[in-house]
Amino acid sequence: MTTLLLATVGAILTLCVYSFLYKDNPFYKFAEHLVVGVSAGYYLVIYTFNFIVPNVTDPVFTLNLGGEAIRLGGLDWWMALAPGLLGLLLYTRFFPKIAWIGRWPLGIYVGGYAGLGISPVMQARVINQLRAGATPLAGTPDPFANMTNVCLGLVIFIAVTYLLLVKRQLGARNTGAKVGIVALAALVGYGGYVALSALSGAGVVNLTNVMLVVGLLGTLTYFFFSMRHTGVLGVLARIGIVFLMVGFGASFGYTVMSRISLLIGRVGFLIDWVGMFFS
Amino acid sequence: MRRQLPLALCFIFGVFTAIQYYVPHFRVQWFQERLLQWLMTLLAFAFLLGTVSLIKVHYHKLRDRAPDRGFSLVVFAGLFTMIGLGFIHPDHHAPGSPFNQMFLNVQVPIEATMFSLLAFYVASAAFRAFRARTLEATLLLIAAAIVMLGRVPIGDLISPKIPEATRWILEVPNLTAKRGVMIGVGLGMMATALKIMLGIERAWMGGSD
Amino acid sequence: MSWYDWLLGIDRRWIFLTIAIAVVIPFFAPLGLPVVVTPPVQNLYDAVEALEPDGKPLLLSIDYTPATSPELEPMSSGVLRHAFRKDIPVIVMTLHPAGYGMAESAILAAAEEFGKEYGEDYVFLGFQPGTSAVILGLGVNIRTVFPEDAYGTPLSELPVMEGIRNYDDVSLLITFAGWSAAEAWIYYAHQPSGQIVGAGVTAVMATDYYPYLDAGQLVGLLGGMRGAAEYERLIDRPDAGARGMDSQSVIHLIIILLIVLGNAAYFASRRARRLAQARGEI
Amino acid sequence: MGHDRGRLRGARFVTGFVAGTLAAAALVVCAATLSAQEPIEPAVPESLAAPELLAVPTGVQVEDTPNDRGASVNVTWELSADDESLRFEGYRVYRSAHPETGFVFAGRAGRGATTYRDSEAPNNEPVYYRVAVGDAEGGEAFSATSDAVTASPQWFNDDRVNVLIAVFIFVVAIVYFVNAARGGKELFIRRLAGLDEVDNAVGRATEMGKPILYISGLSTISDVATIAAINILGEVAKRTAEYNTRLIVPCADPIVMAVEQEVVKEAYAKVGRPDSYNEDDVFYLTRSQFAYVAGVNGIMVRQRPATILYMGMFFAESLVLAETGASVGAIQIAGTDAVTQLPFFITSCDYTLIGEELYAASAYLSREPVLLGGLKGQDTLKFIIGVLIVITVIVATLAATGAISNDFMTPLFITH
Repeated sequence: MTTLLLATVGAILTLCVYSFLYKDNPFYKFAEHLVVGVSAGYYLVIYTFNFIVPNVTDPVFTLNLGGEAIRLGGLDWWMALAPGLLGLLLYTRFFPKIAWIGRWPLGIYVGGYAGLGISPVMQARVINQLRAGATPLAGTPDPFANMTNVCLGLVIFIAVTYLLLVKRQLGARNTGAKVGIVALAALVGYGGYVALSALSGAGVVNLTNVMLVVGLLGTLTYFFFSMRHTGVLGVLARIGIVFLMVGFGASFGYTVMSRISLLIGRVGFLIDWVGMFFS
Repeated sequence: MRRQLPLALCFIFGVFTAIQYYVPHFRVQWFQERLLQWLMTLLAFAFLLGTVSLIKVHYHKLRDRAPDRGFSLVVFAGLFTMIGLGFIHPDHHAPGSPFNQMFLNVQVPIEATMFSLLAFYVASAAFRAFRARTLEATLLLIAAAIVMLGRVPIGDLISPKIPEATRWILEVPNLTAKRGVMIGVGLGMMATALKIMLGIERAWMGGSD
Repeated sequence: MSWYDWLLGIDRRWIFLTIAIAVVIPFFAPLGLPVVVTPPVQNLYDAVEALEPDGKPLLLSIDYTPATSPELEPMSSGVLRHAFRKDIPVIVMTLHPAGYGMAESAILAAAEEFGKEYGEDYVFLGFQPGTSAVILGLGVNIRTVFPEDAYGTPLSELPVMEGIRNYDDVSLLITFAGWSAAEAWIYYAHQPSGQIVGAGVTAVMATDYYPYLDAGQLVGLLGGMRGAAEYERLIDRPDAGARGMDSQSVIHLIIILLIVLGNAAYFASRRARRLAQARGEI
Repeated sequence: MGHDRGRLRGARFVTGFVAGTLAAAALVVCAATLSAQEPIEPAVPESLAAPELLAVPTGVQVEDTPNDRGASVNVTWELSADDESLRFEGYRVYRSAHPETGFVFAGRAGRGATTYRDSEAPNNEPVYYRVAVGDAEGGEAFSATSDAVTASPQWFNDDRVNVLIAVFIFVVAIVYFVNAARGGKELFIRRLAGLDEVDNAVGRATEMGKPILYISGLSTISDVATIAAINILGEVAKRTAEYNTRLIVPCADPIVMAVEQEVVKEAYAKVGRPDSYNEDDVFYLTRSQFAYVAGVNGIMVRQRPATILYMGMFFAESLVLAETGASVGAIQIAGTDAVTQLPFFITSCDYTLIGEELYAASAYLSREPVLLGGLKGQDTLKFIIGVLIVITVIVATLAATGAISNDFMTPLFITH
């Protein structure tokens, strides 16, 4: 019975939120305000009991640090008292005259986290990625060779079509000429594909890795701020943005899945709830 | 005292947490562990600040007879119920505790449902904003469409080339682009962190002087 | 009114309705589409498969919250079932307060299915706050981070925890997380201690983790419901992951159709406008 | 005059830097002398002797674990001949201060294991190890005693020298260019399309008489993206204060809220409108991700902001926010370093700052020379990285084709 009741509460709130898809309405407003209040209370309670109680009040007042007794006035005791005092200093904000004292704990907080990040970021985000990015351009097997070559063939095809058709406006009047140019471009593109396949097949060059390196340099160039993106820099930055967009597209496609999974989860919940009335 | 001291604290603690990365000695690591606890504890103290702000905003709505002020009472009801239950029954995660029940049956369903709205919004964004206006936008939507097909069984059914192309997109252009962003963002993160420590970025104190 | 104007001006609530219908139908009429296994999933499976029965325990950090559980719960169930089937001792913990209930229900269900005994075959350590501090702490001594398990029993009284002090005594670590916990495990467990780490993340996050996979910082990766469905196929026990794949397929097709329609209407209207402009009507 | 002042400030900056470093070093020393946590004493010894013993492991080697916090010893051995035996129950490692007696259990390792890391050894005292094999009947057979080994903590982790060098170069680059900028050197910054729109967007909101909504992400201030967002908020607030446009800032983190209240108040004071600042407009909503979204969605549909800015760290909520924002017809400008959320902002917002551009934004908006100097320093590092990529790729290619050996590259990339 309780299960059904609790599930019903959850189901009704679920429907309240879904009503927002139609338009803003009092049911949604109710659910919205309720969850803001409940979750704010939830986090206040959880953080108080998980941090302030075990790290400050327990050791300072009951001399109990993680289940072990500590000495009043000892090192552990002071180490527990310090964050408590710093935390209280935050509340000076409520008194405008001394509000500036609140910056002391903030300084420790901000500075402490700032310093913490520098070296691990250098290691994980820069050095390790640099190491992984050092891929040989030849002499290694290339499992993606075919796809890379197809892609490069397509790039050649599009480039030729663009140059002949759009840039020079050759086929603006004549449909036959247009078709001919596209066919020519397709032929050139296919030729490129065959030639590149022969190259990578012979192990002369690992085109996938070439692409990885060029893409990496391009993306980095895009994030150059102190120089104008012209000349070589402009070309590289343009390549970079192309890679970025393909990467973002991939993220988007991937993400869609997650979102639908969530919806499936909720729909499953509602269906189970309806089922409860019939079982 | 008003500006120098917080900046000095910021610098000293920043340099300490930066240096400890290279010092495995237990005496330094011991203090480092304590310091991490301090930081989390400070955040815990700040939750009261936030909660007071929330209460103030809604109290002002009630006082000023703002439209929809009735819902401010709903906020209070939720907030004080949770705080009350949380302090009366400190065993928060016990399966039957009222605090946990409120969490599981009020907060969780609403949040999960909010989250699942994304499925609808993804569809409407795809229809509304996915336009092949420029080369970049076209690439984005083609990559998205291929990956979307390649990650579900139906892609395998249409053509085995689609999952292959998906893998290629994920592991060649996507990988290298993400790596570039990662390096760039890494540098930006380090630079910002450094500038905070050195007192160059001091917006966190309010104002830049 | 032309078809493209109608289409461009369509109320988005019709799209919402289409999605709602598409997600509900496979619940009642499953399609049962086949799933192909990808290398990152295979690698994680192999890593678990290579573990010794009754050897060093597998550490599972079930860090997801209710919000991401539809994607991640099928994964953790899959890995738990795999481990229990192979009689690998399992230690479960969580880095997120909301992960507590998630972890507990996942492990209880799997333990019941395989008749596993608490304390002998698996243990649930519960939640400790402070993500990076917890992960670093586990590298030094599990007992200082978790003096007792989730139910207040000291670790010394649990047979499965005997001789387990830090990462040196743990074979493989797998984290299931819909937030940056997986990255934290890489930074603070893999980097300093060399702990082998595998991850199950949401489909969104998966692309971000490819560089880590590529750089060898992750042994294997499950991405989203699809990853779960693949794992279910590897352990030969289709469940929620496989079921979700049907709805996924249908909705993905609809979204692609929407992109195509949206673009068709956009280009048709642009073309019409240009023609009108050329005729001097505007 | 200005030049001299710049130089003077530069000098003060350097002095401050040195003084602060010394203070931090003092903190390290204090921490070191204060703390007195000694390793825990080992547990109870176990009984010996049993019938039909298994073959013992041989070649037991010990070494102090390098680059550790102390109290740790690496023990290695060669597999027991009975490692595969059905009766085999695992290796047990014992430790003693005496080579003959007093061995206490230190830990265990499973079948096929040849290493064990003891992390409870006493510091700076020689100890000896034996490795035993246990059998199903509870019997144990001991290996020969190892050589003496002394566990000791290290003051420097030499596995991280490469990281230290890289960080050092980085710090030098940033400090150099910041100082150059202080000295009055002109620095160029390329256009960031989204940010040029900020002024227009504020103007538009003013014309329409509608508020501006500023969302600074859902992370804490420990996230660098949040700091960037706070810096940008300062610049945006100056503009809204000038135009007297309402600026609404709902926060998801209480510390971020406290800081943002300061920042906005300061910005209003700076343009001479301290009275226009309303503290209720910079407020805490909730820490909870989707409860926060529910609240912000409500604000969007009811207040109908003309402009919405999303700056900072975002998670899955990005699209719900941005699509709701689009549905109320707001101009939207986003900026985040959360790669997973960028595609959503790119599709549903009018302008998006990608990754590092977010960090550059506060320098771009404020045009403060010191901030621009920092950017120049970052670019220098990026250039060095680009060169390194080219070099390492060439070396890797030569190595893969067998032209050279690439062993000398390894030290650059050791990772621990």
